[in-house]
Amino acid sequence: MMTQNNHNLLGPALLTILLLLAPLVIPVYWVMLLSEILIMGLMAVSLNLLLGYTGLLSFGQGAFFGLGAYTAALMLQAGYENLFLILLAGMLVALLAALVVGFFSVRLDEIFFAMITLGFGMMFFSIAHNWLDVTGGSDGLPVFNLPSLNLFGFQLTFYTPINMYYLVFVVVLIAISLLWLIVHSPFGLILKSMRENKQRVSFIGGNVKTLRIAAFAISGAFTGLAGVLFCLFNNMATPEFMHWSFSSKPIIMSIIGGTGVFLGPLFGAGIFFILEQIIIQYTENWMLFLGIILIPIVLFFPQGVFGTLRNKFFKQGSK
Amino acid sequence: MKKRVLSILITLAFVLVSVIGAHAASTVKIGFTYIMSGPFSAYGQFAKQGAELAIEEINAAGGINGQQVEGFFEDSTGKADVALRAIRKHVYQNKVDMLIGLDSSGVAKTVVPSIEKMQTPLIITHAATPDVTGSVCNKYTFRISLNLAQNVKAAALLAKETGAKKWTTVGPDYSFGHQSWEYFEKYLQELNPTTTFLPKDQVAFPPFKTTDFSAYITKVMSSKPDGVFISLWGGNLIDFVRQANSMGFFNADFEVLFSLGAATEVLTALGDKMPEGLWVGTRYWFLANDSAMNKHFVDSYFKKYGAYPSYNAHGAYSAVYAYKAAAKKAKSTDKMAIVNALEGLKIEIPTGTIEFRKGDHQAVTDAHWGKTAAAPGYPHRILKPIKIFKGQDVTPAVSETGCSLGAAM
Amino acid sequence: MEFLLLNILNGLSWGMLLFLIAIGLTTVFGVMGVLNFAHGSLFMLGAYLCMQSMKYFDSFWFGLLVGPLCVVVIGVLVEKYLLKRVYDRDVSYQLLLTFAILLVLDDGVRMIWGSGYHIVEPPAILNGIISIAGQDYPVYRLFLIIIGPIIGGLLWSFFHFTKWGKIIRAASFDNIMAEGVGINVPLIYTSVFALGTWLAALGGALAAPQQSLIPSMGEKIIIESFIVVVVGGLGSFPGAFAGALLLGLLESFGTVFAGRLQMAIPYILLAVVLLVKPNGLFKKGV
Amino acid sequence: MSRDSVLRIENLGHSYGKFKVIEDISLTIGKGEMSALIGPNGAGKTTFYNAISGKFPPTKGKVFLNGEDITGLPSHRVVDKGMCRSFQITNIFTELTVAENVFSPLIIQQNKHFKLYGNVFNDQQITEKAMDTLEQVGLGGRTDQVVANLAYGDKRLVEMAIVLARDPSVVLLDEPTAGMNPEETENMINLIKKLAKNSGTTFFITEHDMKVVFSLAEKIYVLHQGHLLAQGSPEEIRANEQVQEAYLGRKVHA
Repeated sequence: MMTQNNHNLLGPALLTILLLLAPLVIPVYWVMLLSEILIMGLMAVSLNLLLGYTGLLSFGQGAFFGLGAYTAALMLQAGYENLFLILLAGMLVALLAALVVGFFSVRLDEIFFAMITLGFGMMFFSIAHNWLDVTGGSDGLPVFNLPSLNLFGFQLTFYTPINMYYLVFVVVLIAISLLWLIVHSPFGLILKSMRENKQRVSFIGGNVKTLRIAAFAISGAFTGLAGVLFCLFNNMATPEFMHWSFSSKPIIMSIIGGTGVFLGPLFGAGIFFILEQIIIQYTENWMLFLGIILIPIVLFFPQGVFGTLRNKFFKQGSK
Repeated sequence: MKKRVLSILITLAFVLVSVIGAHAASTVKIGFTYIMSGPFSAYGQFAKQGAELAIEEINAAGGINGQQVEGFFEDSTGKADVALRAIRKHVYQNKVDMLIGLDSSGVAKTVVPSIEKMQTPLIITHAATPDVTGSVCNKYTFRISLNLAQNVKAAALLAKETGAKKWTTVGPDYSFGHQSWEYFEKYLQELNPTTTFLPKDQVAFPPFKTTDFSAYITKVMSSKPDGVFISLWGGNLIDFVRQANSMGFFNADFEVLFSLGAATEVLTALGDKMPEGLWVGTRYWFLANDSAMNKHFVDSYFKKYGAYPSYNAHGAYSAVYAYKAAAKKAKSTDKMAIVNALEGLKIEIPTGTIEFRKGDHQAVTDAHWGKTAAAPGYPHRILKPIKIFKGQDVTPAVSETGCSLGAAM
Repeated sequence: MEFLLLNILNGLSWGMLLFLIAIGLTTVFGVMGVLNFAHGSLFMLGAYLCMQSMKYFDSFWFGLLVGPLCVVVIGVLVEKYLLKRVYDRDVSYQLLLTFAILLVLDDGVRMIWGSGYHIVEPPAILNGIISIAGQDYPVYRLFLIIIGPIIGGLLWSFFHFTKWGKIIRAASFDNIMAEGVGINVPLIYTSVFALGTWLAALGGALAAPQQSLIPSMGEKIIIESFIVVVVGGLGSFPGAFAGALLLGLLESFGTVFAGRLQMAIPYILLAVVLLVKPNGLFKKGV
Repeated sequence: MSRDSVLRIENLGHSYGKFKVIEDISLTIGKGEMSALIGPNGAGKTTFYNAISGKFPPTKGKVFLNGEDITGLPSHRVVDKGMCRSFQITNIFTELTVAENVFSPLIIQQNKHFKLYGNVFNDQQITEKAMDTLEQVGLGGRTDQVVANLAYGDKRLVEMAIVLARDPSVVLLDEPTAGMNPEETENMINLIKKLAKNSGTTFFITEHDMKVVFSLAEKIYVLHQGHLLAQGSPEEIRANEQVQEAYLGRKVHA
């Protein structure tokens, strides 16, 4: 009889509990770093909906991240302080932009897709960099107030690192759960089918273009959500978020962690940040050492660090 | 019984010693955040050298309020989010008492709100945007270096003297370049209402990553101005000067002002390829004054690093001394006490005597300009003659800055 | 009128530099199917090693000759020990690996030569100014405009008239077939990568008298040459030529007409071409 | 024109620039018919298939499916209208399991491809139908295997299952036995026969293996240099001198 791949939820549950309790035991700075890992992890998991599941390498995710951040910054500047409104607006703006970019980009494949998304991303970057009146130009927008949350009469603010961490944690947990649902839904299976063989999808009646646009838009929306969180966490929105070099971060993280595993990119984000912190501790030439460490990761971990280790220890003999 | 008393005594002694020891070993911690890697790491290196020299001197002289100083250096990479992470590390992990640093204007402008939340004083030593002591100023943020408005005000005064009527600009295509030009227009217009400025679409703003300036050089030359105000810096400036030189730019019949032309890293790289007789400005010039303090700084810096101190080295060096002075004034290194002590603090630094204005926390400091000249004994151009614009003449009134520090208090 | 001419010359000289970088990139892609992110770093190394070798004989021509050859040695090592292992991997892995190599090279150069700016003097014979339509114009730029087509022409002849060139072209169309008819494909890959490296490094050495040397100087040029290569058609030799000139001229005239949009010019060109001709202006074929 | 024709093609032509790959092809296939298209390499068989199945629009002519004009529709719309095809080179989802391969067409058929939640494995409609389809092609016991690990013949069966999953009224099979060993070929022939008999589906195959063609087809179309050279029952084709000359030669008599 047909059996689905056993989704072992023990690991994710354990991880959730660990993340929930982490602030109680680790120092404040690491709590903040963990917030950043979660935010970038969300960006990477969103990107991986394209890279790992749909087989599209987007080099323009920074644009949607930045749009989320700018939306949040501008709303806060205008006095909107409703947390949900800001989160949703950031997602929506990113979603709309991704629909437009996706509409033009998805008919291309591989490196052409990467290049056209890079081009579109850099156009957004150019706009943010030059539209002084709205985006603050190259300096970006500083953010002074944070939204608050009225929870059963309690006014919850996020000015302390711990409160901010839990805000990030909850939003990322929900977002990643939603992405998990999507990846395992019928739509998710069609995405994987497109990754394997887009011609075949079209010859079983799937409209590859609309399906890909949908995937691109969803990925963009969640990337935008990560951008909103990043803006709240750092109190800023800057054009740098839209630059291609920022877009390359989630790609690096996904590959380090493993694009074939749902949570791989999240682990990739963690590995990336921790590696960086450790290297910086010892040398100013962290770029050199990051490069030296990345090379064997690419060469010897074909499914990413997390993916390869998982396959080695848990899935032996499945193939 | 006796044994027990003894052991208690010994334990007590240990506790006492360790408490005293801990107290004696406690240091004053300063967190420095500069660009330590990537294309602009030279600036971070200069700053680090300046800071380390100051710390060494201060420690040799007994430290700050009797405590030794410990410096922590973190890499901003020139990106706002990374810089903020570095600052967080200083505040939460290294537990510093004081923050010093920041090269990029964009970084400075966007991390400032977080500085206020972390309630740790910061002295900015390089970033020039008027906004950090203007529209986004806050109680914890100070700046010791010359800001854009001050530098450009001096340029405008100089421009007026040249008598040139029609001005244009070449500036990097980001906020710094555009703001420099806006301030220049504003100040020069005030000083000499008959001056004209080329409209925005006729001036040259090469993108920051430009390496080939020929098209811009052509553009400026063909617009036939009387004066060109140039706010390029670093590698852009070096490339521009060399290409402009080979295209006859400096032989043309117009005045040229380089607002950041007297930076040592630029002059050193260019050597004798820097034309003589050009007006160049800077935030600090190592030959600009003969004070004992400046002499001492230049000599000991040269002795230690084999080079003349750049403005960024000077900024970091001076900021450490400013902190020392504030701690002395406050008789404490408590963060709030330092903030209060820094407000209105008057102190001599190598470039001259400065004062952190209460109203916006900007240091009122002199602006230096000069003409490039060859000089025996120097591997690069020096400034001759030097023109010093007094701090009070070039610093805009607090009311003009947009800072509402006083009002909020 | 003179203004038009000068902008054309400016566009051409920048375009020719882009062209040299882009043909290396596009040939490597055409034959090996690898988009080399570190290509810009090889360009940067070319400039630094040219500067370094000039120190021994104080001659730019010596630097131009020796510098790029030293980079080729590094390129061959990179190909033989690293790149080789990712030929059949996904494009994202190739990009990440070459990105890691970029990090190592850029930071390595920074460790050796420091983070400050360096400059290289053009040879005396090219250091002058020539009067064109009443405007002074540097001779070195004209030299760049001329050297581009010369090298391009030599390469074209190499690919079309020599046995090796023909073999490489065959391999670029179908490496399995090439292997079948007894061509040593690994050797071809190594030599093609060496050629690409040499072209990048030569571009760097030629650019050195024009722009200040810093470790990150390859970053701008790599993105622009990616754009040139994609716009021209991946793996296409004439495409790289056309793309480079197009971008060079657009950027040159953009400074006059585009205003604040100039920063976006390369990306607008990229998007427009990909939307109209998804495979670039020219078909593959070195 | 017979009323229960399923696929009707009128004056179909396709050219690249001036080069005409196929020209002026007209044929009508009746419901439940088992027909075959043969022709030497380069005769234009694949171009013909591509032009009618929506890979690219033909430059000339019309295609009607169940009386409806489907000319130039993109492939996914052609599939929606009821025509599904296989490819000469196996065209499946390699890294997915056998079951997942068959889920995809079913998800699309049931219009659930934009459904963002819920697990397909819990969808009874889909799993039952998938199981049926797989049983039909004889892969019922291997649903959990990753397709990449299957033998070549089984991969072709997976493609067959994918093609059949949406209950198409016309199935185009492009060289269904290409690359198979004799035993696999035999199985495939039997399978196609069985399917045709049980489901009443219309099959239209191209094949280079004459043995397969003559053992399956009720009606044969011969394509030669882009033109339809002849059509008729296997016997008629066997007897057709033009065909023998152009293509079949001694092969038939062997």
